[in-house]
Amino acid sequence: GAALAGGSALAQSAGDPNILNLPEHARTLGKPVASNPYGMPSKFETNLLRRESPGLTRVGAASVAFTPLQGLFGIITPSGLHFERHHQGWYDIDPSTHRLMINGMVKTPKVYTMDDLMRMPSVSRMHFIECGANTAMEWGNVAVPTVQYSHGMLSCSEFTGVPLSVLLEECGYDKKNARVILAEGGDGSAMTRTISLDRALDDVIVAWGMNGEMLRPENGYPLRLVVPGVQGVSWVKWLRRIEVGDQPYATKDEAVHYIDAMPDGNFRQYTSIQECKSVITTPSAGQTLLDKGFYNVTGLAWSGRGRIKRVDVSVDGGRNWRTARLESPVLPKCLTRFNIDWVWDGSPAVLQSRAIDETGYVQPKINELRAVRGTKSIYHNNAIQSWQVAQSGEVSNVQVY
Amino acid sequence: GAALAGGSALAQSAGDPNILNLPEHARTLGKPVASNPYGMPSKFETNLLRRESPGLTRVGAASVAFTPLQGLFGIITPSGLHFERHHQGWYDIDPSTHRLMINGMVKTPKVYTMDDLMRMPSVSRMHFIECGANTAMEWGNVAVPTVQYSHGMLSCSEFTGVPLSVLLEECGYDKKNARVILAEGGDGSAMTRTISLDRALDDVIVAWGMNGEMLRPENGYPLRLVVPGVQGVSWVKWLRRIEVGDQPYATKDEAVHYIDAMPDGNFRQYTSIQECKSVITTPSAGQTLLDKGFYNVTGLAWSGRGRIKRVDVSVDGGRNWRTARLESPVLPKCLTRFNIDWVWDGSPAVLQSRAIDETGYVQPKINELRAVRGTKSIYHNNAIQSWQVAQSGEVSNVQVY
Amino acid sequence: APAAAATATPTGLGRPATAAEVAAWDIDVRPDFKGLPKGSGTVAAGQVIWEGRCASCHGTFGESNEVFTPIVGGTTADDIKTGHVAALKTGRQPQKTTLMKVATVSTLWDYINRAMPWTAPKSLKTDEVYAVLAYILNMGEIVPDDFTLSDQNIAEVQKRMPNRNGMETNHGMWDIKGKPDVHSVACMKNCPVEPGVRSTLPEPSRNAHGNIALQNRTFGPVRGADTTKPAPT
Amino acid sequence: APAAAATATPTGLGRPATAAEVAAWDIDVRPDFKGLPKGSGTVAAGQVIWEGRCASCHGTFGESNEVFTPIVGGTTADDIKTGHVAALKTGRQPQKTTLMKVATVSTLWDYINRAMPWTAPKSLKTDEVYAVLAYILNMGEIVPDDFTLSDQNIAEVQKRMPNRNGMETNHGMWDIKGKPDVHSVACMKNCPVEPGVRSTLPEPSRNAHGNIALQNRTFGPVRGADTTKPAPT
Ligand code: HEC
Ligand code: HEC
Ligand SMILES: [Ca+2]
Ligand SMILES: [Ca+2]
Ligand SMILES: [Ca+2]
Ligand SMILES: [Ca+2]
Ligand SMILES: [Ca+2]
Ligand SMILES: [Ca+2]
Ligand SMILES: [Co+2]
Ligand SMILES: [Co+2]
Repeated sequence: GAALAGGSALAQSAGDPNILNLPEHARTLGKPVASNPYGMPSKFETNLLRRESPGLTRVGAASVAFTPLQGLFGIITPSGLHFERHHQGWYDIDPSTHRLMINGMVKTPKVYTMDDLMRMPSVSRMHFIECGANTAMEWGNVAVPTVQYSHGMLSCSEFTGVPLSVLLEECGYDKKNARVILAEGGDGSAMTRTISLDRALDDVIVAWGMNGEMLRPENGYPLRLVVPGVQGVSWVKWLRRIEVGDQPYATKDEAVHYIDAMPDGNFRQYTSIQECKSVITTPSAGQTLLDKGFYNVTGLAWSGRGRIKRVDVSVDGGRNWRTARLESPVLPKCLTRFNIDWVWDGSPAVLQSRAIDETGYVQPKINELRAVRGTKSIYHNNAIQSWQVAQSGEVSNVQVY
Repeated sequence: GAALAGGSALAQSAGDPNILNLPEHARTLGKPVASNPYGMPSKFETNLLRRESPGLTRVGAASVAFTPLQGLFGIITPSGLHFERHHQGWYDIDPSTHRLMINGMVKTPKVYTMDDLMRMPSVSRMHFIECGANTAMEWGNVAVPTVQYSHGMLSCSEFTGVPLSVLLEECGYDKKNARVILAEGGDGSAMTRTISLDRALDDVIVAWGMNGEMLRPENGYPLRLVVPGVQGVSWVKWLRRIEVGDQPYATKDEAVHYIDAMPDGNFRQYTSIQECKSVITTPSAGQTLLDKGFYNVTGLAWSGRGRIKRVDVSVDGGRNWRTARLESPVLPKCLTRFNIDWVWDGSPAVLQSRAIDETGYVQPKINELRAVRGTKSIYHNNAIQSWQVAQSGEVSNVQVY
Repeated sequence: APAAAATATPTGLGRPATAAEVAAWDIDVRPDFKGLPKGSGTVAAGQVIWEGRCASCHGTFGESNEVFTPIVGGTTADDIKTGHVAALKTGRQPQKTTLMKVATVSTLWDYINRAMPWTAPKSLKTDEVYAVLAYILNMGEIVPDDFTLSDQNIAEVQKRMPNRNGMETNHGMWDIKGKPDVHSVACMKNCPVEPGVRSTLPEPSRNAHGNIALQNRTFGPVRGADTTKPAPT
Repeated sequence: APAAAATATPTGLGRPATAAEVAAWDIDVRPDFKGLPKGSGTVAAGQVIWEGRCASCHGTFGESNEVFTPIVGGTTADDIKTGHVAALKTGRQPQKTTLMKVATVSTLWDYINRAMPWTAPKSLKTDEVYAVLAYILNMGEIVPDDFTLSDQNIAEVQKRMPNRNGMETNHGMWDIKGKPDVHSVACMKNCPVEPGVRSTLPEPSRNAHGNIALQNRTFGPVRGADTTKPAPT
């Protein structure tokens, strides 16, 4: 790249030794097929891993491992790098022993095996999952060094499973009085979350498939709830039970956590929907540009209320904006990848992206968010993210608004 | 499932011990996050692997490992199970030493590093890749026991890279006289394929990303050509060079292989486009249904000429057909997942799927294909696949037309 | 995309759950105490359980933040009267304890019963859950030392929860068609921006997540910054 | 979806290739011999190379199918005249050799030069490629025993390639808008179907890929068939 960019030095020499001296792989026989019957990334890719944020949590089994968004492409998150958030650790559950129970306000409470469920009418859909606490550390001031830690509780996969509506219908849910469902996990925490019946009957999936194969153990194998547009904690993993009810359950993770601290000292409870948000993933904080010149600025946009309509990018800290290209597909409640050209002239710059969803909602600046919700909040920080490019080419996390 | 389906036995007993005796994972603390910084499938998933077809090829480094379609969901192929086809083995190439050269009918022949390429304007697109020899073994009679071997040279991923058109433009390709490009690999075989300029300027991508991360070594890390709709061998891996030319190159794999033997003794050369095709993946040959009753019949459809318009499914060997549900997204030159209800009454049945693409082309029966192309062909078998369900519930590979 | 359209055929799959099965798994307790099993436990009995099976993680007084945020602390007798924890507004106690936040006593009963102790969830007997919850409430001075918590009087205790009036649900984030609270506009040219950079990464945080150079590829459009060294100027 | 719309800005990335670089990598040889380097090799020299560096895999007479289909065989003097390999039509030789199929001698020169010997590709010198190709053509009786193949006479040899007239490109599978050759119709009800099952899996193939039970999940809507046992009836 940079070192060879001049070209004149090379034109005088015969050229790049990586071309002139044929590499070994051009002169030898490679490895046979199925050397790895289940393949893995290159040995040159080991820097991109799920990582914890030191000091964020005290114990690894009630913690987070963040997705390395700084090095990912497109919208599909490699399943091996899907972010992890457990409250009482993860398990690799034997599917032949796993059961799903549906009870509560239904005509017939039922039990399903994995055999039963996987015979049922299935759907496949691509959706993002974002933890309600994603970007929490940045509510007040800048706190973390890279997009992995600021936005890495975000992943996107193709999920396959049976629509919850089909199951509720077959159990004969009480159409007149039911208002909510409770989803319950089979793990130690037996994680429980209230979900509105409206969501449950819309696009919620009782899912076993993720990116073409079964869910990974860390993501709920063999069964999890997929609740498109709603914060990740509601996507109950190792799902064992759905109860139909007529009022919310105020479970620990909706009565003590995942509640939004407002300036007046009250909390908002049952804040579920992840509002429209975006972030530039490359270049992003902790990365250094190679040189002046052309760059592809790329990032992700998403909305819990539907499709992304537009993404604008600023390189001058929000004074002027240009509209980015959206890659297809643009799906509801799914990540959308955006790209835009940028020629860096070597002077300091501040990169920002701003998403607009199909409802017309515009991703806010952090000060606009704080003007309404104050500074004590933890969850649902969907503010515009700013990355400052120094003259050295090093990019860092800043707040500019 | 089956064993408990009656329910009456259970109603008399207290219930399923898997429910009544709380499983260990409900009573203990699970494992911490990032136990696997790069995650892997469950230990209960080890039956689904890439596998070779014994006797198909003589040496593993010039062979095929097939994708286990019988157990996959949706349209994204897990990268670890992407089919493999190498002609001189695979390598894990150091990206810092990898170069792409563009030469031939261009104003300025150029050299690009991975740094250069990954700075360029990028796109992300989902596309299927199918080997031209997929389903080759079935041209004459039934030969293989499962869909992994009959259709498993098929995968689908989200690819990220720079459009080849951008590179050709910047090198100043000869707009008047250029007709084709030659793509060349950096492996021992230095695989070369001629591609029409029309394709090259349309949606061909010089790609580094696959399903969110870098290409896997077996699939061309760090750079491969993505040639949507065209047979897999043209998607040159470990891509080192693109030459712009004015006539085809008749390389070994387009002059001795990947040519279609016609009944008159001639070969068709430069057959590139993968025509519209579909297959039911579950239930499929080598699988046994659990019991009578409801099943979700699911499969994949694709076309090298664009989008899938419709998929019909027959359970009586082609006498009567019903239109299946298509899952979103339905993208051009991409797998489309279809699903349809089926209640198995326990009597023998023959399952078939038939795809129609946006050009109106209807996937043919094997006898219709043979009526035109004869029985000596190897490549481009896109016939309707039949799976026979025996009274025992066992499904097997048959030809019915 | 309403998924119900997926099928018209009832599948007949699955089977009715037995009463014993529902009893084994249906353990949730709602704010109106639906689901709460009969039983009781004293503060004294709770103290024994707490000190034996909880304090190692949560501290003798529920004050520890070794494994999690503290459970007890930050509430006052006045809060018990108003049902609003004043410290939430004043910000006097920046670390919010469980008792400062929780509005519903059912939440604690339900959660302890399903998930605690952390390494042996669902190991407490019903009366033990009553007892240890009684003890937690006692540490928070919500119930007296001689209190026996039971299914009969828990509704009374609810009326003393310090933050029982602290929740609101009049927001737009439950309903997918809900009205957002923040309204930005998509200005494109010469937009108003406050001058300067308002916040930057504190120097000690630069390398607090390890060397970022090792968390990026060694090729491509950028390199990870070597955060073992100060940022170049 | 024309991708060219991706950008309007010339990136200026990459750099001009040097002449030596292009020479090092631009090794392709086209049917019209563009790209063919000057040089020559005799059948006799080729035999030495073949026997030393090729025959172990392809057989002394290019007849082996140990590692790949045979290279030589199945062509006749008459084929050399007509430029059509008759056996392709009659099907007399079911295993098609390289010389039966290949229409362009450039293909062989190009391929041997870039990829053979398999374990040491690109190790042959230019004259060695001429020589070993001369020997292959000699085994196929396309050139005489005393022949010297060179860049000067290769165009003459092309006129003797047995299947030089065996390719056609008048099909619809090169152009994305090409006309398909097979035209089916999407009948929906009471469609014509030939009676019976026309082909089934031969019994020895049932277990030839290993036990299929171990190639499917042990849960879900189906189980893999135990192919170590005959199919149940
Ligand atoms: C081995 C450590 C450990 C022990 C022992 C333990 N806990 Fe916990 N406790 C935790 C952790 C960790 C959490 C947070 C779990 C999470 O992230 O969801 C927690 C959460 C809680 C909470 C919820 C607090 C909040 O604000 O969310 C309560 C209440 C609680 N524990 C009570 C108890 C009681 C009662 C016992 C004993 C019967 C007990 N704990 C024993 C580790 C422990
Ligand atoms: C170690 C084994 C090995 C050696 C030695 C070897 N080959 Fe090959 N050869 C192969 C294999 C395997 C293939 C098929 C490669 C593929 O699948 O693309 C092949 C393919 C070929 C082909 C193409 C045949 C076709 O129909 O596609 C030619 C021509 C050929 N070899 C010539 C040679 C010559 C000339 C030499 C010696 C200079 C040689 N080979 C040495 C293994 C070998
Ligand atoms: Ca308020
Ligand atoms: Ca013909
Ligand atoms: Ca209940
Ligand atoms: Ca006390
Ligand atoms: Ca050339
Ligand atoms: Ca001879
Ligand atoms: Co969360
Ligand atoms: Co192929």
